[in-house]
Amino acid sequence: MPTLQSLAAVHSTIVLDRTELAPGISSSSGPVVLLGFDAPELVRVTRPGQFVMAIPPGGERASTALGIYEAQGNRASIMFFVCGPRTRELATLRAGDRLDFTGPLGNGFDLSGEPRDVAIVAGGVGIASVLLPAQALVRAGAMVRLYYGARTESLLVDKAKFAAAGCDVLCATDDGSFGHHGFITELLAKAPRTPDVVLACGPSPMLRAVARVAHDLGAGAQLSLEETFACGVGGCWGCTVPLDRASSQAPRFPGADAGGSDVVNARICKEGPVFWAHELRW
Amino acid sequence: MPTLQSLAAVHSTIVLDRTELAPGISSSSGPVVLLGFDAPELVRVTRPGQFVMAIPPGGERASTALGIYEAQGNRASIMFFVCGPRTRELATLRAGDRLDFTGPLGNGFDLSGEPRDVAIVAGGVGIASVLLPAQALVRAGAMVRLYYGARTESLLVDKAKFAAAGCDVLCATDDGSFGHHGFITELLAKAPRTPDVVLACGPSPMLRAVARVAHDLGAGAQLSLEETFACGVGGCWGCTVPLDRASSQAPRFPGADAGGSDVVNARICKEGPVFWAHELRW
Amino acid sequence: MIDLSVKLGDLELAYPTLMGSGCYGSGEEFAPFVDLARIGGVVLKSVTRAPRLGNPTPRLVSTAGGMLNAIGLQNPGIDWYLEHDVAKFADRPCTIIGSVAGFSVDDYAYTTQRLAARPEIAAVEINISCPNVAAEGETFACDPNLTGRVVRAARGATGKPLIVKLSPNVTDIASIAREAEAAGADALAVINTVRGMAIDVDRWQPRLGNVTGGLSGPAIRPIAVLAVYEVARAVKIPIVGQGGIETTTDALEFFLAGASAISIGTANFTDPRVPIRIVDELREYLTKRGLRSLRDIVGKANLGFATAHQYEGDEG
Amino acid sequence: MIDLSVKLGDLELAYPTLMGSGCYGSGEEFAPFVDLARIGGVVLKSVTRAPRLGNPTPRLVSTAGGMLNAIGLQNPGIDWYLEHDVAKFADRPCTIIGSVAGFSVDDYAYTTQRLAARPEIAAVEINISCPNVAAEGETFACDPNLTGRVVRAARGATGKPLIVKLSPNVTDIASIAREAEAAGADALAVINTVRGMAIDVDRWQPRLGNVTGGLSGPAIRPIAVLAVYEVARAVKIPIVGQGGIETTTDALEFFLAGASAISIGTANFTDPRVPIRIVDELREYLTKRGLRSLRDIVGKANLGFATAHQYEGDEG
Ligand SMILES: Cc1cc2nc3c(=O)[nH]c(=O)nc-3n(C[C@H](O)[C@H](O)[C@H](O)COP(=O)(O)OP(=O)(O)OC[C@H]3O[C@@H](n4cnc5c(N)ncnc54)[C@H](O)[C@@H]3O)c2cc1C
Ligand SMILES: Cc1cc2nc3c(=O)[nH]c(=O)nc-3n(C[C@H](O)[C@H](O)[C@H](O)COP(=O)(O)OP(=O)(O)OC[C@H]3O[C@@H](n4cnc5c(N)ncnc54)[C@H](O)[C@@H]3O)c2cc1C
Ligand SMILES: Cc1cc2nc3c(=O)[nH]c(=O)nc-3n(C[C@H](O)[C@H](O)[C@H](O)COP(=O)(O)O)c2cc1C
Ligand SMILES: Cc1cc2nc3c(=O)[nH]c(=O)nc-3n(C[C@H](O)[C@H](O)[C@H](O)COP(=O)(O)O)c2cc1C
Ligand code: FES
Ligand code: FES
Repeated sequence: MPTLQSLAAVHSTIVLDRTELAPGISSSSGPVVLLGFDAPELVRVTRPGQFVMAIPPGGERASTALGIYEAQGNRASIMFFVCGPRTRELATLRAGDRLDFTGPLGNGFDLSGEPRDVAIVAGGVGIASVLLPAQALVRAGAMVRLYYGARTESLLVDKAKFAAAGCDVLCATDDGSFGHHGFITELLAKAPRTPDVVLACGPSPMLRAVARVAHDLGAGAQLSLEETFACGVGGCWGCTVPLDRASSQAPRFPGADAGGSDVVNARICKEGPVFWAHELRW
Repeated sequence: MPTLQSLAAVHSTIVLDRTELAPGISSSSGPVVLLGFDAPELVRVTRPGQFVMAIPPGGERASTALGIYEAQGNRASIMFFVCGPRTRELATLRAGDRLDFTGPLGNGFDLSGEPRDVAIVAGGVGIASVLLPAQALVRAGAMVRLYYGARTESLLVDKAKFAAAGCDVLCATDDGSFGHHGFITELLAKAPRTPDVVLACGPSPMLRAVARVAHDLGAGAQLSLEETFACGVGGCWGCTVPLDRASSQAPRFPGADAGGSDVVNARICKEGPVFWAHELRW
Repeated sequence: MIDLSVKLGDLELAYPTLMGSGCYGSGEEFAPFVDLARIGGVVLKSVTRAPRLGNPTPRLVSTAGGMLNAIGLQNPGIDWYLEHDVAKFADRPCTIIGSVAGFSVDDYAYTTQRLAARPEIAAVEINISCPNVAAEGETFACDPNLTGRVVRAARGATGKPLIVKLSPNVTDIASIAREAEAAGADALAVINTVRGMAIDVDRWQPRLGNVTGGLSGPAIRPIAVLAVYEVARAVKIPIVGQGGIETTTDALEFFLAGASAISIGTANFTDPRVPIRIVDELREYLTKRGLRSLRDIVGKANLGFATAHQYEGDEG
Repeated sequence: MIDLSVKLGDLELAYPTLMGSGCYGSGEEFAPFVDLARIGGVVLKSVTRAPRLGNPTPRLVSTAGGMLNAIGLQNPGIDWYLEHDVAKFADRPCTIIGSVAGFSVDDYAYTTQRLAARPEIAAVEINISCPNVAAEGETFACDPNLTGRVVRAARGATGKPLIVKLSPNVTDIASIAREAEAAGADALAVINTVRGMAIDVDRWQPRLGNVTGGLSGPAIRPIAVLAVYEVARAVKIPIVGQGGIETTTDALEFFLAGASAISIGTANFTDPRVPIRIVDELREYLTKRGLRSLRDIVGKANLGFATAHQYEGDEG
């Protein structure tokens, strides 16, 4: 992935809008909330696939990683699934409230190959990290097909926005309430043509399936990985994934010859969050 | 004090109204908030000087002791000073939200002596525990004078309500911004007549002063003590104050003869929160 | 039909939830808010040989995710306690477990013997780990030999189920647990509070009258879960897990770590409905997974434990 | 003019705030958010003799009022570290303190000697208490003799300021502190993380790849404040207090307990602006009270400490 010289900063912004995109199901599976905020500087420097570390307003909880969903003009947005204390606290924010965060962080998707035919696979709130790449690719004239999977129809949030952005949208739900009844990767496997590249963001099991399917299709896959973060900036080594030492993203580390190893644990927040599937050793 | 056979219960109520009676000064000295809620059952059984243990909505923090301020018809209210995490959480409640608490708890003021001339001394939010006794006494035909002290004028909240209730209201502020410039007990000391009884609620230093002044005036004083509570119902012995073993409120405990002591630590939440000043051994 | 009952040695509990010693009075205090017939049992406030006035106030301080307490074992002493208080416990609709603290091996033997002799008392827990009593009180739980001696003494003083409550303020809790088991404990309560303190930055002095106190509440849960996990691998007797249990998820962490029962203390100060809520939700949890008994999950996240205990065909 | 500088042995810090080892990378990672010239110093991630891949993931779990970590000391080993990384630390605008971990007394001597020899490194902290490495790594800090031996070895390996980081997972931290002081430590870092674990109740398995981890954050603050309080009464060398410091009030608790400097770790994950905010507010706090130096408040809530140290006319 393109390693960006950091344009990150602490941003203190004002919430512009709050929308509940999906209702809550249980306390550990709350609503999906969209927060738009005034952050022209962030919009200016954000690359597709980057994230922010949002600081929960109470000032008592660790900041939490959230993908940058929209970025246009003065407004950027985050979209999150309320599943624990930090997202619950962020969900209390209303228009006019203050939202602080650091970002943009991480390296985004690698679109430098100027792919003409791209398959984007999103699972659940993974959708939050793929709107910007989809828009950028369409703008660049690529044909983009979104494979979008979720537990149930109500969690297939904002699909219209992707159609409007010029994507061809295919959906799947675990319960069959909308689109294909089953896993979204089953649709990807039936792709009419082999895409130039597959971009994916979602839960690990889905990403592993994407890696398999893309390999079978003979396409390269860029996966945006999820892991619990602490610092989000490469300072704590808490968010690693095993990577081939030969990868351009692998942190510099001694090889077996020098007592090291040829598999290196790379920081998802710093070297990632996007990695080439074939370079992962997970 | 009259030991009440417990009429306490867990109450799950709805907030009817929220008023900010005084603005915040600093993060550890936030606004004074008044919350009215629908609790006819509480109103029915509450005696002047009792309190509730309010359960902060988040479900993560210990419940906190708050005096029952108003109690009329189906509406009761609490008034609190936002000074820490729990009161901060309670302050987020709005009309329509749910407020749970246990109560009424503790033994109230002893009005059985049918006093004709009563001095009530309140310091800061201590005011929250003295409206009900003031109203009861006026109703019983007593002459009630309220001595009300606070740091500054803005913290002398709701004094009009006491005047309306038929009290004669005297005020003092530490900064002289309203009424007497100094301690409220300095005004009590200059009382024209010796009241039949003094009722007081506020910070400990004020209560100690009230005890001294009442003693000099030759009046008995009932003090509603403040202490950090945990259970609020007598279960943890965390909120004690040294009391003369001979006091009717002293928990049963062996005397010096039986290896015990003639000073006993009584639970403010259970045996109190109101005690006769002359029985305290603090 | 879901079975939530548990056995701690010969002690049978209808529900796996005990109320922590010192947090729940004798149950009566919470009766207005809770159906005591559904809470399992109450561990009474620790009692000592002689009366104790307890520590100076403040005795409580709230901290991040928990609280500090330094009560100092205020209690009327065993004589007065037996004469005036114990009879009242007879009509409690739940199991009543006595708690004994002391300052010498003999204290424990004496007080345990006298308390356990009473029919109102179903079992005795010895608190050899209360961190609030400045002097010797603490060391029992911090030294394997002392633990062995005091447990043997208490064991000799009663045939009723004996629960030994361990302190987390040690380098190796498993070694202490082994001593307690060898000395005849029927069950272990894991853990008591963690030693801590808070300072008043305005007044430049400790916030507790006793300077130091015991930390409890959610803040110590990870410490307690690990203690249960390690003790469960070291002994075969049942464990009563405790330390920051506030929700059913919290309770499940302890059962999965190897606890046969749990104890709830500080959470009762958050909301007295917590114990009943946990019992109801434990039932749902088992039902959802098609399990019939709590025994089916005890130690299931603790490989070493599970294998050791399966060897005896006993998963609890 | 307020003086916030502190001296730890011969180590001079412009500000009393260090960034905790393993929490702040080498400073560079936080440079976009913080003026490193105002944070005092960074304690680097611990380095070992041989390269280490670290623990399997998950390595982090958030808990009530804190978090668990089990990184497993991932690092490239001292050779590679000296060759590729250390030179970069030269241009940091703040003090850089190396951190050394190991699995034998010789490891500590060897790695400390090689690291301390570099001019980029102002001082060395030895992490004899990292709770994340299953085997021997931990025991050093849990046994007075081992602590003495390892500190003596590190002391012999360098003349630069030597900070020894203590573990709270012991029965008596004061006795360990005395050994470290006697063995030649210039300062003590109190405390490292508290051992704990969390269990995934859906998957019936530990939430950390390493099963157990180290608890940090506000949840452990009362434990850390007490540890500083007790160590301050036991030794005369300066203390770097740490464990859950998030606000200026938190920091003040540590200074008043007897710490000469503080270290901030987990709070940087909450908000990277915390260290600067604390420095600014400490200045206000002293100004409001008409004090001129942090030394005027160190140990002021710790009577035993204050008297002992005043005797030498040294309040720090
Ligand atoms: C690069 C990156 C980008 C991301 N982008 C997004 C995004 O755009 N939108 C989004 O919604 N999320 C995103 N995530 C995920 C998001 O960071 C986390 O969901 C968020 O941190 C949750 O924080 P929390 O405090 O609310 O929940 P936490 O408390 O951190 O975790 C709560 C989760 O843990 C579970 N849990 C807690 N305790 C237990 C237990 N004992 N047993 C079993 N389960 C338990 C809960 O059920 C819940 O699922 C992203 C993550 C990364 C790494
Ligand atoms: C019977 C009774 C009735 C009461 N009635 C009322 C009432 O009607 N209204 C009302 O407002 N209050 C009342 N109180 C007091 C009220 O219970 C407490 O103010 C409340 O519990 C505060 O809770 P909290 O979590 O918000 O603050 P807590 O966190 O419990 O305490 C915060 C307080 O501690 C201070 N503090 C925290 N940490 C430190 C530190 N390190 N150094 C120095 N200071 C520190 C804060 O500045 C703040 O003042 C009553 C108390 C009792 C016993
Ligand atoms: C206020 C208070 C008083 C306590 N008193 C005792 C006691 O007398 N004896 C005892 O063995 N444990 C005592 N404990 C410890 C609790 O029983 C329990 O073991 C500990 O608090 C951890 O559980 P928790 O986090 O659920 O409270 C006390 C705890 C608190 C908070
Ligand atoms: C993710 C993480 C990694 C850590 N790594 C190290 C380490 O390598 N060496 C060390 O001595 N301490 C390490 N620590 C401990 C911290 O330096 C600090 O002592 C501890 O977290 C308590 O302070 P805090 O609550 O402010 O974080 C680590 C802590 C965390 C949270
Ligand atoms: S979260 Fe700290 S290195 Fe990635
Ligand atoms: S707060 Fe528990 S006894 Fe008063």
